[in-house]
Amino acid sequence: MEWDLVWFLALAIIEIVGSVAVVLSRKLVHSAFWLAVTLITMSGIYILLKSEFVALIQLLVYAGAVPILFLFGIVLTRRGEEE
Amino acid sequence: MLIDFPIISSILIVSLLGTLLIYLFPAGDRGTKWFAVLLSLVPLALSTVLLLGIVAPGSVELTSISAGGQEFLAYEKAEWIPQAGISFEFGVDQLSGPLVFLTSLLTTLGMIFSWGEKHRTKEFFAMLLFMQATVAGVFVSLDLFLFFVFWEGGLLPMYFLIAVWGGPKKKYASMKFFLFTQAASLLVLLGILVFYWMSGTFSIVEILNQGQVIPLGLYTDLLFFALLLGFGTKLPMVPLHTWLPDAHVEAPTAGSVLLAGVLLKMGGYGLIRFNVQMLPGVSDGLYVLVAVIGIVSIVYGAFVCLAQDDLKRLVAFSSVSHMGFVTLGIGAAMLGGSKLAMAGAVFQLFAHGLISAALFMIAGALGHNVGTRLISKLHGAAKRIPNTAGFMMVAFMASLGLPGLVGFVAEFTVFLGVYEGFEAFFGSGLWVLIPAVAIVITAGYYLFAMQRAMFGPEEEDAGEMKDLHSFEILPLAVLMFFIALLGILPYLLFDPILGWVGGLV
Amino acid sequence: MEFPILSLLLIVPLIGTVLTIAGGKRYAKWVSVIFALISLILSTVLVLHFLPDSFIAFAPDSTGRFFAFEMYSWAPSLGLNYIVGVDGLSAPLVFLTQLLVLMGLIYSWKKEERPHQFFGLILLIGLAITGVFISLDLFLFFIFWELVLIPMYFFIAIWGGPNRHYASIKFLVYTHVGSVIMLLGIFALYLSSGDFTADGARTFNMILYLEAAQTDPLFLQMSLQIPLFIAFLFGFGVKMPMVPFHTWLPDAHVEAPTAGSVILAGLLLKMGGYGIFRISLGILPEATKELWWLLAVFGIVSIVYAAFICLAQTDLKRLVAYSSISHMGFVLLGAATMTEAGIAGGIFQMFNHGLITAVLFMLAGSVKHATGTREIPQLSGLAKVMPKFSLILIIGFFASMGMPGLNGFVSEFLVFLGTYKMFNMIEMGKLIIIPLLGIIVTAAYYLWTLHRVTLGELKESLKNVVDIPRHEAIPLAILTFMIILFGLYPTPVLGVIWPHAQGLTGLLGGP
Amino acid sequence: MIPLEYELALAGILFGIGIFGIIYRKNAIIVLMSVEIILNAAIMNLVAFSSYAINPITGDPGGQVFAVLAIAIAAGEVCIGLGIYIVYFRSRKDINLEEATRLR
Amino acid sequence: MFEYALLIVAAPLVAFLLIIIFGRWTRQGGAAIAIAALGTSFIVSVILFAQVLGLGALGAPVSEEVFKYNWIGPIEFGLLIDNVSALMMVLVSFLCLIIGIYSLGYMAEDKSKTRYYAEFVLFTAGMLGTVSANNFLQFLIFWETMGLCSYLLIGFWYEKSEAASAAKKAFMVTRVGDMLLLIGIMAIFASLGTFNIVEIQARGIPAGALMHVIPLLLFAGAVGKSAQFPLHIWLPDAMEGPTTVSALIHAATMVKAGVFLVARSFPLVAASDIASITVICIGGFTAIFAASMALVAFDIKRVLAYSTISQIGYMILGLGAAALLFEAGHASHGFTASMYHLMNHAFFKALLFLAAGSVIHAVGTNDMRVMGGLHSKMKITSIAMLFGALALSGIPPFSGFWSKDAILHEVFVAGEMYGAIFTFIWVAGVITAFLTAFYAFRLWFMTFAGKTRGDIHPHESPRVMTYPLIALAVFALISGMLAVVIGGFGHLVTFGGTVHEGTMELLTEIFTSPLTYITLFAAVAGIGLAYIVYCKQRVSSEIFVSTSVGRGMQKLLQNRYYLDAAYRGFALHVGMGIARAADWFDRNVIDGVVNGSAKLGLLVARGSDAVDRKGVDGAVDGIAYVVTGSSNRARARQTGQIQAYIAAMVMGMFVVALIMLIYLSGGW
Repeated sequence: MEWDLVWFLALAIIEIVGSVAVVLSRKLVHSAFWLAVTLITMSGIYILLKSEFVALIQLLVYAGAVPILFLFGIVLTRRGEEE
Repeated sequence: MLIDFPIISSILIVSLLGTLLIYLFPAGDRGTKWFAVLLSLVPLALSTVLLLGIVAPGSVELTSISAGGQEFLAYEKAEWIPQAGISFEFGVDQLSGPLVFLTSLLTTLGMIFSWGEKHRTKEFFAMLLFMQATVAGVFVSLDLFLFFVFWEGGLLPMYFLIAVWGGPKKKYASMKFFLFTQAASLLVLLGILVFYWMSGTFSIVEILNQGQVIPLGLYTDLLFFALLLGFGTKLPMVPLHTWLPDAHVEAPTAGSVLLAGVLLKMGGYGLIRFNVQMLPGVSDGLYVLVAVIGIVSIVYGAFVCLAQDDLKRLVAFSSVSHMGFVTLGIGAAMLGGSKLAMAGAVFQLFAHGLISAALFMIAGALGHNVGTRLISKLHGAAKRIPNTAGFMMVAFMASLGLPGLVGFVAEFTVFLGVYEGFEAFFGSGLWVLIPAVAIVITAGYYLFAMQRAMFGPEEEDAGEMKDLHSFEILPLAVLMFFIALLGILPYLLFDPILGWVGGLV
Repeated sequence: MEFPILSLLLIVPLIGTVLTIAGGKRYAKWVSVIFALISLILSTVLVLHFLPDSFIAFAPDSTGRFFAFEMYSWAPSLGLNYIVGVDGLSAPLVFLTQLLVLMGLIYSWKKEERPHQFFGLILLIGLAITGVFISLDLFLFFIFWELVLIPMYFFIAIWGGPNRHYASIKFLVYTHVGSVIMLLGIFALYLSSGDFTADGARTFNMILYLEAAQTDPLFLQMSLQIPLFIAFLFGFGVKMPMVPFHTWLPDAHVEAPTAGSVILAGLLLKMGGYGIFRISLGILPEATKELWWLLAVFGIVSIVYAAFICLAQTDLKRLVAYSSISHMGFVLLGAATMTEAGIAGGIFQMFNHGLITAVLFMLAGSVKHATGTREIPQLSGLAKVMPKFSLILIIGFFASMGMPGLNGFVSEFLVFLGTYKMFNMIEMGKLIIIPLLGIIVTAAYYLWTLHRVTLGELKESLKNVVDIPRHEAIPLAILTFMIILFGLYPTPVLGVIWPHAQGLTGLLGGP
Repeated sequence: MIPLEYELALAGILFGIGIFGIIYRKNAIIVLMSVEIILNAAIMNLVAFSSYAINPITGDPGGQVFAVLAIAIAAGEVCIGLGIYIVYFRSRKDINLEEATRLR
Repeated sequence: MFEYALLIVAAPLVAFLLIIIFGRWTRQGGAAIAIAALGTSFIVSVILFAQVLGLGALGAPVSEEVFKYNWIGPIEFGLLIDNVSALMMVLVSFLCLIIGIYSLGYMAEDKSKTRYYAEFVLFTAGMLGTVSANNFLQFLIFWETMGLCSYLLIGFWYEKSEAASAAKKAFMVTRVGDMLLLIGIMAIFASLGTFNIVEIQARGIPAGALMHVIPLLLFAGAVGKSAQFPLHIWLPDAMEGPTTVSALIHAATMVKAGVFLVARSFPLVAASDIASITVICIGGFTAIFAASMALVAFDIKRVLAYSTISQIGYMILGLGAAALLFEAGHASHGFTASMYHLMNHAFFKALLFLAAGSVIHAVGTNDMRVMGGLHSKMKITSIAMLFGALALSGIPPFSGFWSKDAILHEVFVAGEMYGAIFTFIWVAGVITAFLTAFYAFRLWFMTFAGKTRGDIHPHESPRVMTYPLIALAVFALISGMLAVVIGGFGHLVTFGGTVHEGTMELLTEIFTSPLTYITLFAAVAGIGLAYIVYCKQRVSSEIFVSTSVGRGMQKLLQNRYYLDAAYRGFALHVGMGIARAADWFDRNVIDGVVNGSAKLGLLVARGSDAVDRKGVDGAVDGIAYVVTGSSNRARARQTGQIQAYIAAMVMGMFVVALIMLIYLSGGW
């Protein structure tokens, strides 16, 4: 068994669980967090694919900026008591 | 005396012109009737000449043309629709000549009889004249198309006679009459189409000259059958007769006279001209069918008569019965090659024309003068209306085939021929016993009617009854004269017919 | 005679239309009648040419098929020309058109609602229909064909009855769908026309098609002929109309004003029949030989089915409308026979039906004017108060019924003659019974109607009814006279038609 | 070496989850997040294909270039999307998508 | 050479026309014309008869056909003059003349005399034409003419409903026989190609079934006309007519036409043993059957009517026996005897009827129970009637004796040859003779003897009525003896011409035969019984009905063996039943089919209308509806929800992907 594959499967499981959690989370903040997890995991997969540059960009731009943006959005569109 | 004069077209033209001319009279003008009757004498005179030319060739000579071994007299031909090969082609022979005469005669007599008609007199007489033209046209046409034109044309005046001058159920009756006979006409049309297609011509003369136009086989049989239905409806034969009683009951007297006197004859004429003359040699089974239909019509019609109360209805059904003799005669003649049967059938056409006309006149007169035609309401009327009773007696006797009157000659010769024919075909002529039963039944219903209507004690509270007017007696007397004359001297007409039949059977 | 008579037949009504509409209400009827009369005279002259030993003769075209031939280039690059001419098929119809237009005008003499437009449109529609009959260029043909729809639409939409919007839209859309499918056929013809023209150029010239069909019936592939045939049949069938594409007709008739109905039934329907004979039979003979049964089946179904429906109608106009469908079935059946008699009968039936149905629609209009209703159950015993009306009704009904001595009989008889012959060829002669059946049903509904309308007790409400006025009686009398005339002496028309029928029969030569 | 099929399968699963999220959730922000997941799945495809391209050593850099571009655009898209939401929220006080039927 | 014979038939025919045209303007309603014509006929007949006899040279039959003319085609008409027809013509014209004269008195009060005389002379013409016809068709024509006149005359007083229905009954019943006769005649024509009687007699029917059928059919005609069992029922009812008519038509002449028919077709009957035996049986049975019914009748004319039937039964019986014997090679004595009886019966039965008429004229009723004791008041009538009764009973030297005896003798001979059955019939004949004598004198005694029972005021009839009675009475006395005097009736009428006897041989033969005495004894016994019961009244007539058998018998007889009721029931129930059924069938079934198909047509019409409105038009409207409707529905789908759009988009994507997948994978 190759280690690459083991890593990949592990990352893939996290990825899937994470994205499912994004979709199903009751609270928006949890979703945002799970989104971050997903995006970070994704950069791991990019590394496994030998695309280190992309992985870096993913980590910086996507995993870094996007969840933050979401959090802003969540805060800004929040009504009295958020579900 | 050679007559080289377009007699036939003159008959038709005079009648048709007369129809139009009558319309020029102001409504309610007394001259209308005179004009119509006098005008109708012209066709009558011309048809008498025709008749003379046929029954007494020595006295009057007519131009003739030979067709398939037979001769047509007073032959005329003129183009009409040349594209389709349709022309005005006229001629008469021993079959049609007497019928033309009968048509003219009954028209004149019917007009005289209707002298008292008050409702739309002008149109009434016009219709009678028109009827005369169309019916005579059927008999004289030697072009199939023309034949059909007149055939259908004959429906029109009759339809109006019933629909306008008819009794309470006139709508139903006239509709039924029209549709029934229209349906029959379609079968006739079909037959005409077949003839045209097979022979390439509409001319009866040419078709007869071509001999066996239609190759024998199933097809011919079907054609025969279709034509039988077509003409049989007009005849009428059981079970296609049901329009007749209704039509008669509702029709005015003159209408009934013409209906029974000549319109039915169109069916018989068609049967003989088409089914026999132009379509020889079909399966024997069909001739058996014709004969059986004849027998059924005779017996069935007679039985139904027995149960009638309305005199007109009775006479109507007796027509069904008597026209059965025509069918029977034709069937038997074709089965066993009996000339007498065929000649008898032809003669019956003429005889029944005279007799039924008289019968309907009497029934009509009862309706006008007494106010009822119901036998059960007339009892003991003879005392009050002796003339009516007397004429009724003679007419009944003629109709029930009393020897010495014209009906007997026809029925007897048919029976005789049927005996001959059945003997030749079935091996025994005694089958004739079956239709002969009708002789007894016929006597039964007439005598029963006579007894209940005219004899017996006088009804105390019977309303006023008027006897025949003189204008009613005259036509009846003329009819009686012919009935007796041809009963006593039948050879005047019968022998020419027999001679003609000789070339046919 | 070198004289652009056909062009005049188009120009005169056009001027008439313009002048009538421009002339205003006061002069409308006189102006329009005068122009219609001129057209009628011109068309009479035209028909005279075809009579044997006529003193009037028009120049034929190069093939000798068409007379009073005119041809002007229009768009040569597209093979588009202005070609007009008449032959035995179109001449009677042209005459009929002018006749009915004039009769329709006279009948509508007392029109009060926008008379100038009404009369103008009648002239215009006459022009368009004449154009259909005389144009020998497929494109021109189609232009006129479509042109007919417009005035007709306005007729119904402006002067129609209560349900006119539905009816007019239905009419327009329905027939337009038919036209469009036909247009596809025309284009297909045009596109494949390069194969047989001498110089290989595409053309709309109908004469060339007819000639090609004459010399080589297979000038179009069968794989093309058959769809073309069906496309044209659909176009013509809707117009004709044949069951089951007929439902626009009753609605259109019921709502249309009388003159509109007269023209609609008398002329518009004939366009379909004309197309069948001219294009389906004349240009696509091989397809016809294959698919004649389609015509026959549609014809027979139309005859019988519509006749039955008539029996159930209570509206006099609706009844006549359905009877039109039934009688136009004879045209189809006649065409299907591919025999001289059948084809001549079919063409003659168009002419006769034009006369008869015009009379019947006029009568339906008259009875509405006189009594205020066309509902048969509400009419009774009219013979007493409306003798003239009743007499003409009787003649009209009997003519329509096919009573010998009146013109309808001659054509129906000829159709039957041909049908029988053709059925016989395929050994099904007995089938002729089916269309014959239609005649009985026809007789039934007419007689029944006759009974109910003219005979019987006069209703209280109808006591004060007056007979038809003179302006209605005149056209009725003229048409009735022609019905009787052509019934007794059909040769003048039949003689014109017959050679054409012979030509078509020679081309088709049976199934 | 991870087989390409595994990559594609993962990408497909993510895509499906994303679609599910778009359709299922009513909250506009979660929808936007789902969109991000879908985009991720797509970008992963790009990267995967590029690394398995004709040259097994270097791969095809084109895919990685597009991936980077896509990431950049996705980030921008989120910005814009959230901006719209905010504007929308200001006018409607709600960003529940079921209520947002004015497109109709 | 007999051309003038045409005058015999023509005279009454001409008279008929003259009477119906001018009769109403002449006195006595044309009676003078009638009498003149009848007289002419009679005189010419006598001349003819004399000439025929003169030529015949005692017995050799003369036959000649005169005055032929073509009726139609192959059918010729003419007169056949031979011994039989000449004799019949004399007989008929004589009786007609006598009764015509009698009518002058009898009918003097009637209003419709013109009609009476017209019908009367027409009948005469018919009867004369029948007997002189040279062919069966002509025979049938005149035969039917008689039938018509019979009908008209029975129904002369048509305002009596009994008369009207009796007339109808007579015509109908005879019509049944006529129909069969017609068929028989046709069958003859079909097998021999001719109607000519002479030719038919000469050639005979070729062997085969028809050989038996034809004579039977002809005989059926005779049965109808001569009122033989089972078609006898009309004759008693026919007495509703004037008595003169009863005398002439229903006793003396017309009913004999049946006998005459059998005589004319004698060789045909003889050729078939079946036919001969049938004739004998019918004749014998009718004789005793009718006589039995005469026993209980109280209507004076009905008694005579039954008597007539019975006597004609004798004649038929004689002819049948003669036919049987003739075929076996014997001389045709029976033929002669029958014709002999025909003649005698004509005289005495006419006499009886006219006498009865005279009585009825006098007392105004037919019912014998109210008569009695008339002898003193109407001597001439009484004595004339006594002569008639004696003749009827067969008491020598009255005429009936001679001929009846000859017939019974012939039957006995047949019985000797053919066994018990004929002997039985002979015994029946003898019993009939007894019954005849009994009822004849029952009638006479009840009418003329004893005391008047009812309230009646009789007086003797006028001379115009009594003179004919006297004349006929004379004939009743002498007509039998005359034949004996000239050496047997065989000199006048035979068939085959082999009967030659002298007067003395004849008398010897008759009065030496024990058979004669048996018959005579029966007759005398009958008279004696009648004398005891009805004249002296030593024994009450109640004695006959004292036992239950007697009562039953009486009831049976008074109800005429229930045959009338049976026929009536048959006609009413079976005939009218069929008629009603046929009428019902016509009105309901045949017409029902017609009307039903009309309704069906209308139904189809409504149906197609509905289909057209809903179906075909619906399809058109439907297309429009589908277009607008589907766009409406599609619009409803556009919720404006982005998610929905996306969902749809995804679905679409799936579909596209699927298609691409399939496509790329190269098909399924």
